[in-house]
Amino acid sequence: MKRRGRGMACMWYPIGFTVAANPSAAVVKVNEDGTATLLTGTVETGQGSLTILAQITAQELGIATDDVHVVSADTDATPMDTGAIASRTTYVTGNAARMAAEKAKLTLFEVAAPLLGVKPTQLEAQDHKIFVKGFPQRNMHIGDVANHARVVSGQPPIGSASFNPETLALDPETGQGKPFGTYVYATQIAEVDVDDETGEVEVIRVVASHDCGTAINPMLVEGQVEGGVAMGVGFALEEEMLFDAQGRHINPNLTNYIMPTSLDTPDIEVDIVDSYDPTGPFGAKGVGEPTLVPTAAAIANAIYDAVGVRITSLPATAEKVCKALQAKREQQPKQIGTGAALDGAASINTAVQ
Amino acid sequence: MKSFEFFAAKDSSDAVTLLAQHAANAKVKIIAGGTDLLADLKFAAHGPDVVVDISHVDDLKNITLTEQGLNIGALVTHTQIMRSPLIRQFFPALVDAAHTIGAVQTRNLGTLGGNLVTAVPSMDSGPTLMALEAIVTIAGNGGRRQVPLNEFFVGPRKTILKPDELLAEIIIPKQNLGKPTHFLKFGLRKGQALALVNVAASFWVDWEKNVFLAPRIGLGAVAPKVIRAPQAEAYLEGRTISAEAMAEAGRVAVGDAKPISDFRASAEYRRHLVAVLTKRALESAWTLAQTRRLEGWNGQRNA
Amino acid sequence: MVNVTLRVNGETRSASVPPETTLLRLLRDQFNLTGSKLGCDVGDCGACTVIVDGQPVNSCLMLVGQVEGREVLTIEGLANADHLYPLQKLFEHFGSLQCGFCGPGVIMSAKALLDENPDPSTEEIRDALGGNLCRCTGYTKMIEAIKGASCILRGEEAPLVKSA
Amino acid sequence: MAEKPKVIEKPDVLERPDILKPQAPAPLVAFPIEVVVPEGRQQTPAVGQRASRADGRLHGLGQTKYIDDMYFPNMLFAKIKRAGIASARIKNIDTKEAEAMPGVVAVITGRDIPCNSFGPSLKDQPVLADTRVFHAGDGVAAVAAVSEQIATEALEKIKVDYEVLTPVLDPLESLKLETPGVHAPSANIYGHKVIKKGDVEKAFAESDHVFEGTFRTQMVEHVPLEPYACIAQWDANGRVTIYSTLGRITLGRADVARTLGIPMSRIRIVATVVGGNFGGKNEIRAEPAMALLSKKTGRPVKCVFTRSEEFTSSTTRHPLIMDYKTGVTKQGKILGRKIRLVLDGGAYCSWSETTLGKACILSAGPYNIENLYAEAFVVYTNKTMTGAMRGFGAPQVCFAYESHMDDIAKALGIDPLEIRLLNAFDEGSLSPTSQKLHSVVVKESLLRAAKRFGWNGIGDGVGNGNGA
Repeated sequence: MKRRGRGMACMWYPIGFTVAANPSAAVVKVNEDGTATLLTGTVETGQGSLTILAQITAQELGIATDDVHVVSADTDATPMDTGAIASRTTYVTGNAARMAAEKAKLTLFEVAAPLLGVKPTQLEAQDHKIFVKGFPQRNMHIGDVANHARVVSGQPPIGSASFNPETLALDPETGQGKPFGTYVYATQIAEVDVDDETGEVEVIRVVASHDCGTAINPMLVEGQVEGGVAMGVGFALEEEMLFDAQGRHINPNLTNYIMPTSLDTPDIEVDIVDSYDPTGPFGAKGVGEPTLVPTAAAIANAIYDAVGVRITSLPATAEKVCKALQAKREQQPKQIGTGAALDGAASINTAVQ
Repeated sequence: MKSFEFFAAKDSSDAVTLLAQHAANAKVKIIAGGTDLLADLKFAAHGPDVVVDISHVDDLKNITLTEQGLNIGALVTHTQIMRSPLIRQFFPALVDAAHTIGAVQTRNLGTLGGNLVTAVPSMDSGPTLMALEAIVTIAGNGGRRQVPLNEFFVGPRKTILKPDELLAEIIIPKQNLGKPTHFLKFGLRKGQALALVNVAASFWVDWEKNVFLAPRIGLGAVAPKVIRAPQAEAYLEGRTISAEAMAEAGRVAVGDAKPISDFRASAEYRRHLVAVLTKRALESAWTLAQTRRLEGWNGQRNA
Repeated sequence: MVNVTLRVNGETRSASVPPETTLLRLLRDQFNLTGSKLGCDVGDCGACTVIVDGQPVNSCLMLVGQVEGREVLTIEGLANADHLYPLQKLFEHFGSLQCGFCGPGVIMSAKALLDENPDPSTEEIRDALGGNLCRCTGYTKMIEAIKGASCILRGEEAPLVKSA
Repeated sequence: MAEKPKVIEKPDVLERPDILKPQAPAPLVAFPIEVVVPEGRQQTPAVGQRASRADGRLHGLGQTKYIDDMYFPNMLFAKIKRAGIASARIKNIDTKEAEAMPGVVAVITGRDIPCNSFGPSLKDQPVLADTRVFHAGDGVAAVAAVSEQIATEALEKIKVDYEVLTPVLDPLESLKLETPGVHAPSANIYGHKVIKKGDVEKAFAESDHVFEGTFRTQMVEHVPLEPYACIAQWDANGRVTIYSTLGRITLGRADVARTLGIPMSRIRIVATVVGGNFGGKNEIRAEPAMALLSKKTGRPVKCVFTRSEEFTSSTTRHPLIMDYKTGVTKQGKILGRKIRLVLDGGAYCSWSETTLGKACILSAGPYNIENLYAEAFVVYTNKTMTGAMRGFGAPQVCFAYESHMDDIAKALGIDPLEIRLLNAFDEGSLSPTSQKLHSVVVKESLLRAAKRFGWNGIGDGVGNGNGA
């Protein structure tokens, strides 16, 4: 019989490296037509980070995302970057890109100020225009300013900047200190069906409420969360690299390393928590890694809710859940942590026959 | 992949001729869907010398109702089985079994014959065909012969096929047409799963006495080859239909299974699954039997 | 060597290659159609999915000799110079792909599904994508895009902007 | 059943489906598509837009060029021979037979690498194992040939003479001081971290209840759909260009420079688009070996891992063994928590130091706990190395602290949502390292998720599915 259960888990997760310097640098060049080029040493590994960086650069310059062309990941051409790791790209590289764009923008303001008859500090950039604060009708198209900057003023608008999160070393004895610039928070709730005869667990639905500071691009945030939850389902129920007694990997292929297919992935509902971090670019933090952090815990708690057994070792395979159910039936009244009974199942290292 | 010579057969007699030509002095492999063969050959230390391609052999791609029963050509793909009105009508269990094989892409390539010839104990086509007492036709240079599927498998990845022979068709005998059957598979995930255990249960009903008639149970992944569960079948034969009887038959079937422990599951868990899945397959076959009776099917065993 | 002639994306193509060459290798190495990807080479991941005679298959599991005379459609044959196939447009619009490596295979599977079933349910879409592994997306936005594309292909208005 | 007429069913493959008819003038969509609502990419302000990705169209057209889609004239294909033994001393490697094979252009071993070690913190990883094998996925030789098939066949001709050693596979075994060192004379414990705050023992004494639990997690792989790939091209000026599936080119260039013993200015690394990373592509793999093969042959050399190599010869997620002890009041307020974590580091350090640190700091959960003692160890074993993977220890400790939390809630009869709200961080809370936290929204996330889900209390553990 299938039994329904619900379980929740919350988490916190830091952005960037633990204390260690992890700077990113960026260069923004505004072209004569008011479009821009961003140079970054980070790598697009699928998250959409280049789109995010283009949005941040565009926002700072008051232009649109498509007006920014991103050149990335070439050690000859792009400034250093600590890379696509530690959920740091939006926060660290994003801050660098924003600051580089700001510097280029200040050059544009210097050029535009005398033309608009004000001081540079009185200017703002928005909707492809540079205008006087409070007097939007007094404006110039950003392309005209950029062209003027190069052709007349001889001041090509280029900005470069770098950012490194502020941290404090940890005391080696007590571990006290400030290891990270900022953290994100999240809660996931999973709904599962557990077959109480076979132990099979089916994840029906996962609700994921995630904080990422300002969502620079809500659609890409959703994409990260959906992918993270799917990876979390695999971590919770299916995936495991197994070794034989000699230490050789038994299942180094996608036939026997069981990861979720489209049929094993639940309906995922993403909810973005309103949040703003003053230290991030436009209030943004990050979202890449945290998305899979609470999934396995939420599923394990849902299994407990469904059939009353505590799975203490992952993955919660059907066999493991089944054994735990048998153990529970055998030793009523139940007690917390039936972990010991599961250890045998946890270390199935039997050789292939 | 190691290099080999490649010959494409035009029809089944051409295939048999090609096999006869090469099998005597070379290691020959037949490729049909290729889903198992190519995956194997890519890692094989010693490949075949000759590969005979039968994927263009159209005379082995028919699903036909004949005097003997339902004839399924060996090259019928899993997708064709799923779409065949004849099979959907008579044997939804075969459709279910085909649907659990691999994914759409592999079901489009993979053939029923290939699935049987590979003779992997966890194959999904096997249990249902065993429960329906299927017969296979083998084509060789000297002509054709027929053997019960039960005798076709020898051991893991071993069949009685000789190097110059070809599996031509699979026949479900006429007396089993429409016999209520249900197939269940238990894998480590839903998509592209390999069976930890798969079970097919089939029986006729004597509606007057409310007893099981000719119960047949096929089990996969619990022995060196796909097997029947003779003790469980004997237990059910002539017994009054009840939930308890079906549950007990599941427990009895455990005694018919000889599973091993491997990295996918322990033998103990597989035995447990045999009991649960056999019971459930019997229950679903019973539901199907009742539905068919209501729909006006002749629920008796055919003469 | 095997001499093979087949139709690829509507054009007749020929090649002379070793018999152990797979259709995937033929497409990528001989015809320079690198849209189909090699992710596992044994039919588990689906990144190499192409449509042969109307049916999606793993091109890594077919030998060149087997595709003689057949009609092969690859991701490169879906769009033309200035038009995207609706699935491609909707995948772009919904951000359905992240790293993109599984994308061509997924789109070919989805195309085959929609050719056969113009209005698939979520479960039918999940079943059709069961042979295409993706590690980035959780499949959610792919399903959304396939539903949207099915609307366009049926001549209905597609939900281009996600209702919040 | 009455005799039925013979029915022959035509298989559908024979009835050529519609696809074979000329491409129907089916509705194709012009790009850029005409849309009523402007596309997010063209709108200002840019931040907050649901802008589609600029690379999304190329992905869908199959136009994105990954490393394996790149070809250079005269390019060679490389394969790496894997040890297949978890622990061994290499007595001799004989490559002569492989080198003599037609089509094989060059073979190198670890001895050809100028500085045969790398790693983001400890430099304990050889590019190709030369004297010792530390895990079965270690490479022992690399072959460049005119085709991938010849390179693969050449691997079988390389004869390696091993003295097989007993592998250490269990992390708890490895933790014991008497266990022989995997990297002897170095100890097996190669990282240790402590977070200490308040007085845990006193807190336990003051608690109404003290709960304990042990949790374990397994080794998992990143499984990017694109296997690792790189192309190295050493030019006549002594400059090498490496196209690689690397998520961190700055670090990659430093590692390549170090292993090859050449200035960074002579190295160009281009990462193009990476087909999935998740932490598994954050350090170099075969780049130095490919650079040397290219130098030796004067030709571009490409190496693409098989799926199997992607599993055995790239990093994985650390398995953890986690002991938790928590003292609480009757109301469920956490007074003290003590944690011990043991990380299975596999054969090499890789990103273990970072994982150890993050796991230790995060292990208490997003909760106000004034008395905390968390201690973490990472040990070597002769298994595939563990390294960076999405979450760096966090999914493991979250599984432990949140399972533990539900056990406590259940025992005290408190709803899981309530006990979390009671203990969760607030704006300005002090973290386990006493960092003052800002932009804290853990409670908001709890409440929003509960509302969206329709949480109405926990069930009775028998899965009625309708709550308490």
